[in-house]
Amino acid sequence: MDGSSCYDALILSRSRKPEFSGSVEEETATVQGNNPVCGDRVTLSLRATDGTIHAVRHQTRGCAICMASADLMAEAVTGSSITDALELGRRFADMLETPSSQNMIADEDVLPVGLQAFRPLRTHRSRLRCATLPWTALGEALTQ
Amino acid sequence: MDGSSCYDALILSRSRKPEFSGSVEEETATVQGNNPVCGDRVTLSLRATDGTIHAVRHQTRGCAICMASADLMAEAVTGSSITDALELGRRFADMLETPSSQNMIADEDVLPVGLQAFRPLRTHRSRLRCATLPWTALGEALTQ
Amino acid sequence: MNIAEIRAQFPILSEKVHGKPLVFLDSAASAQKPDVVIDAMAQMMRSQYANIHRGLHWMSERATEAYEVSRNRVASFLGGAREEIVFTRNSTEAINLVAYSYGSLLKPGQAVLISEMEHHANLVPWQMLRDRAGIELRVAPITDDGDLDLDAYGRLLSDGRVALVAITHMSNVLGTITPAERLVTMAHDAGAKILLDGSQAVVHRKIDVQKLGVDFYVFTGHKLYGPTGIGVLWARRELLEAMPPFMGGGDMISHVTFERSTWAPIPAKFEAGTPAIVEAIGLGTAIDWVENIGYEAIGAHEAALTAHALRVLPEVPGFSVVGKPKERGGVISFTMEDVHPHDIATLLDRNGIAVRAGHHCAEPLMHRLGLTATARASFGIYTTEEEIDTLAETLRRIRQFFV
Amino acid sequence: MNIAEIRAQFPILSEKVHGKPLVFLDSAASAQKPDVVIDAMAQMMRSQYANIHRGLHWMSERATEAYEVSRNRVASFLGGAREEIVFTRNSTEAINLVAYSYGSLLKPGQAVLISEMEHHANLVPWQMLRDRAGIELRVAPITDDGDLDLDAYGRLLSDGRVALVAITHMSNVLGTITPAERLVTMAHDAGAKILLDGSQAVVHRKIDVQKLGVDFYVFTGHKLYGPTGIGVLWARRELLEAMPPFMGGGDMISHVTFERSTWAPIPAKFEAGTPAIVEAIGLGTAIDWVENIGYEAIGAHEAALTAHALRVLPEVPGFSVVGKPKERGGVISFTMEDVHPHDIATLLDRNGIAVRAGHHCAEPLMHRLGLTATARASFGIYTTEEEIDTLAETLRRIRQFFV
Ligand SMILES: Cc1ncc(COP(=O)(O)O)c(C=O)c1O
Ligand SMILES: Cc1ncc(COP(=O)(O)O)c(C=O)c1O
Repeated sequence: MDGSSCYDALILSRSRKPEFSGSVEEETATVQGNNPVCGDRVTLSLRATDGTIHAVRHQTRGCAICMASADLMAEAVTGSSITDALELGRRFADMLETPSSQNMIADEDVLPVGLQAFRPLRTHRSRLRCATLPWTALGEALTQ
Repeated sequence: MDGSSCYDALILSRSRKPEFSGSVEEETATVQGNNPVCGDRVTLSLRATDGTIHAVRHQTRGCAICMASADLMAEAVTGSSITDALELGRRFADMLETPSSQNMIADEDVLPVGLQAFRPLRTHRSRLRCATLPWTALGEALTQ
Repeated sequence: MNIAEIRAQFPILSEKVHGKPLVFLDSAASAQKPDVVIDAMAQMMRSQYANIHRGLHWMSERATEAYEVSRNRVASFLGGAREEIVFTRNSTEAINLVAYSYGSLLKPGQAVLISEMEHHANLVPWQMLRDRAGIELRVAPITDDGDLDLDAYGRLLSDGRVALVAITHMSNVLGTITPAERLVTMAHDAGAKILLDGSQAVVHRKIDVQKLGVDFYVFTGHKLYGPTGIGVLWARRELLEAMPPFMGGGDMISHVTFERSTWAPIPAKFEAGTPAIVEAIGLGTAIDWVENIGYEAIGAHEAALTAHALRVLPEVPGFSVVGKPKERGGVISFTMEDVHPHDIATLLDRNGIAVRAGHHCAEPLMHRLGLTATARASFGIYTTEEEIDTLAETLRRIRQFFV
Repeated sequence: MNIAEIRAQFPILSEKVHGKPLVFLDSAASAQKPDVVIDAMAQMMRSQYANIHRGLHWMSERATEAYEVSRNRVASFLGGAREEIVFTRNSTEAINLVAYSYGSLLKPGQAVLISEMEHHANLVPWQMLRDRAGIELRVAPITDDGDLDLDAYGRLLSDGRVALVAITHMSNVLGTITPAERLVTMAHDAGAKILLDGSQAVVHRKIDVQKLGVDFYVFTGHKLYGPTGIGVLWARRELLEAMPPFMGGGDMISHVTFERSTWAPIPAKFEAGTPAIVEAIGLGTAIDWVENIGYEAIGAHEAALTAHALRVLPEVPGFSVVGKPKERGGVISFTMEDVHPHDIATLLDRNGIAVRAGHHCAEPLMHRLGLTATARASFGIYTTEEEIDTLAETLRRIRQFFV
C-alpha cells in the first residue's frame, strides 16, 4: 500500500515477532527510555563486562518502528564493544537526520543492513524519535 | 487650512482666551476631571444652591477642544437648573456620539449654538473625550 | 448547506499530499481558514493598519474601531457584554489568566475542581496554582463510557470548599459534550464559580453564556476557522472588576507613577501591550462566517457525519471507538488491534489523510482509559461523508498490511 | 537602498487619508508591513496550515518546520541559540514572563533597577512584582538631555542588592539609544543580571546579544515590519533552564499526572498552548526582509532622515524638540508653543500626516520632563525627506492657524 516504504519487510516482521524481547540473565545494567510526546517506552536490560556487550534484551511498548528498532539494535550490538556500539548509534542518528539527498553511499558502508531499513524515515521527521529512542536509552545505559 | 473645520472660530477664540476660567466665590462644589489617556485635566469650581447653578469657573490644562468645551459649558449652564444642566450634558454627548448622518435637525433645536460648534468632532472619535471631559466632571460635581 | 460551495472557500482543501488529495480530519487540533478570514487579515495590513488606542490619526482610529467591532462580535456571539470580552492568545492563556488573577484571590483551604478528561490547558495551570497558593486540586472522575460522573461531581462539591470548577464543555479526545447547565447549577448550589473550557464546544454549537449561567468561558480562535494568536476569555463583569490584572504594561493602566499605578476599566485592564490586532479582525470575520452558515446547519451536518462515521468505521476489522458518551461532537478517537496509533497516522498520512495520534494533550485521561495513545479523526464544516469512507477504506488496508 | 522600490512594497503607503496622500510618521507605535510578510502569512493559511508539534501528518510536519525555521531565523538575527528563543505575543508579554518566572526566584531584600525613561511595559510588571514579592524597585534618573545618568546608575547598583536591571535599549519618546555595553558591564560588576527592552532598538540597529553581553533581550514583531501577535524573549540558556514555567498547558510539559507534572526542555517550557504559528512565520519573513536590506543601509537612511528632521523642524516657529540625547534613533518628540500636542496631531491627520500625541505609555517620563504630552514623529525604512518637509510645512500652517 502507499506509504509502506516506511515499513520495510524487516521492520514489519520484527515488530510483529521481536527476537530480542525480554531481559538478560546476570544483568549489569537496565534503563528505561521514554518518549513523553507519544508514550513510547523501551526498557533495556543488558550484560556488559570488560568493555563488551554480551547480551541485550528489550521490553517495548510502542509503535512498529520503535519495536523493530529496539529489536534490530539488540541484534546489531550484541557482542560488540561499547565503543563500537556508541559509534553505531551516532551513525544511525546521522543517517536519519541527514537530508535524504546527501550521504547515500556512506550509510551502506558503515551500517548493518538491518539498520538501513529505517532510512525511509528521513522524509518523516516526526517519526525519527521512534527509531532513535532505543539507541538513546542504550547510550544512557552504557555511559551511566 | 485643511481640518480646520474641527476648530470652529468660537472654539479657537475660547481656547485662546477663556472667559470663565478661575474659581468662583462661595464655592459649593469643586471637582477634578482627568483623562489619563492624554493627561487633560479640568478643575471645576461652582456655586449651586436651591437646585440652581449660580456660577461656574474652570481651570483647564488640555487641548484647545477641552479648554473651549469647559469654557462654553460654563457659559451654557450658568443660571440654569441642575436638572437642565444634566440634561444638556446628555444631549451634548448624544450629539457627538450619534453617527453624523442622523439627528441633524434635533441638535439645532435643543443645543445652544456654542455647543453645536463641536459637532464636526463626530468624525473624529478619538477626540470626543476632549469635549466631554468637562461635562463628565460637571455631572460628578452636581450629583455628588 | 452546500458543502461543495463551502469547500471552495478553503483553498488548502484542494492541495495534494504525497500525491493524494488532502483529506483533512484534524480540525479539532486546528481548523483550516476560509478565504474571507485570510483576505480580511491581508486587506487590513494592506490598507488600514496602525497601532490601536490613543492614536489620534485616521489609520489608528480605523484600526481601533475594527478591533473593537471584533470585540462586539465576540460579545454577541457568546451572549456577553463587550466589556466582558478579553482577547488573549488562545484558550491556554485565557485559563492561565484566570488561574493567576482569580487564583490569587483564593486561600488555602479552598479547592479548584477539574475533571479526569481535561486537556492539559485546563489542568496544568491549576496544578501550578495549587503549588503556588496552597489550595487543593480535586478531580471529578468519568464513567467508563466517557461521561462525567455526576454523582461523584456532586460529592466533590458537597463540603462547600470548592471555590472554582473548571471543566471542559467538550472533550477533545472522547468528543463528550458535558451537561453544562447541570454542572453550573450544581457548582453554584455549592457556592462555587464555574469556568467552562469551550475550545472544542464553540466550534460545534451555539453558546449563550447567559443561558448556560456560567461564570467564565474560554475559547481559541484557530479552532473556530479563525487565525492563530487570538483567543477569548469571557467572564462576568463583577468578576473581572474584582480580579487584579494579569500582565502589566501599556493600555492596561489608568495612571502610572513610579510609586503606584491604577488600572484601566475592564476589559483593557487585562490586555497589556499591543494586542493581536490583525488576528482579532480575523477572528471577528471567522465568527461572522460561522454565524452566516448557522449553527443549526453546522450541527446537522456534523451529527450526520458522526453518525456515518460511527456506522462505517467499526466495520473495519480490529477497530474500536474510544468512549461512548451520551452526547458527542464531531470527534472520534479510536484504536486498531495490532497497529499502534502512530503507525496508523503515518500510513494514513502517506495516503493523504491527516489525523492526529498520541495523548492529545490529555495524558491523565489516557491513563484513566488504560491507553498510551489513540488515533483521532475530527470533523469540520468542510468534511464530507466520502472522506470518512476513504478513511475507513484506508484503515482496512492498513490493518491488512500490518496483520 | 532605493526608497521608491521599498515604498512600492508597502501597499498602504499609497492610500489616501482625508483625500491627502498618507504620510505615515508613526512607525515607532507600529510599522507597516511589506507585501512579502502579508503574502507569507496568507500563503501559509492557503496551502500549508495545520497545528504544529506532535502532528504526524504532512501539513503538521511542514507547519512545525516553518515555525521552527522562524525560531532559527530569530536566533541568528539576535546572535543567540535556537533553544534560547521564546515566542511571546509582544514585548509586554516577554517582560511579564521574566517578571513572573525569573521574578519568582527573587527574595525580599533584593531589588530590580529600571530607569526614568521606561515604557509602561518595562515598568508596571516590575511594580506588580514588587507588590507581589516584597522586593524593591529602584529607578535610575536621566539627565535633562534625556540620557541615562550613569553616575546615578552606578550608585544605585553599588550596594550589590540589585538582582536584575531592566532598561530600555532605545527610548520610544526621546529616541535615546542607551549605552548598552556599559550598562551590561556595570550591572554584571555589581552582580546583577540585565534585561534590555529592544522594542525600539531592534528596528534601527543590528543586535548581537553575545556582543552586548546581556542576559535577557526582548522585542516585538509589529514594530519590525512583522505581524501583530508575535514577540520574542531571548534569554541565556542557563537562566531559562533555571526559571519555572510561566503559563501551563499543552506543549510545555514533559509528563503530566494529576499529582504533578514535569516540564519540557526549553524553549517549549515557556510556550504553552497553540502558539501564534502564522505570525511566527510572518516575523521570520520580516526579519529576512530587513536583513536583506541590511542594517547598514537602514542606519544610514535613518541617520540622514533624523539629521534632516532636526534641521528643518526647529525652524518652525514655536517648535521644540524634547530631549537632546548623545545618540538617537529615528524618533523625535516635540511640542509647539501655544498648540497642544493633541491639536497638532488632529490637524496633521486632517492633512494626511500620522503622528502620535500623548504620553506614549511613559507617564513617569513625561512627569520627569515637566510635560503632560508631546507629539512624536517616528521614521521607518520607507520614510522620505519629502515627508519630513511636508510635516514641517504643515506644522507651520497649524501654528499660524492657532496663533
Ligand atoms: C520601548 C518600548 N517598550 C515596550 C513596548 C511595548 O511593545 P508591545 O506593545 O508590542 O508589547 C514599546 C512599544 O509600544 C516600546 O516602544
Ligand atoms: C479542550 C481543549 N482545551 C484547550 C485547548 C487548548 O487550545 P489552545 O492550544 O489554542 O490554547 C484545546 C486544544 O488544543 C482543547 O481541545
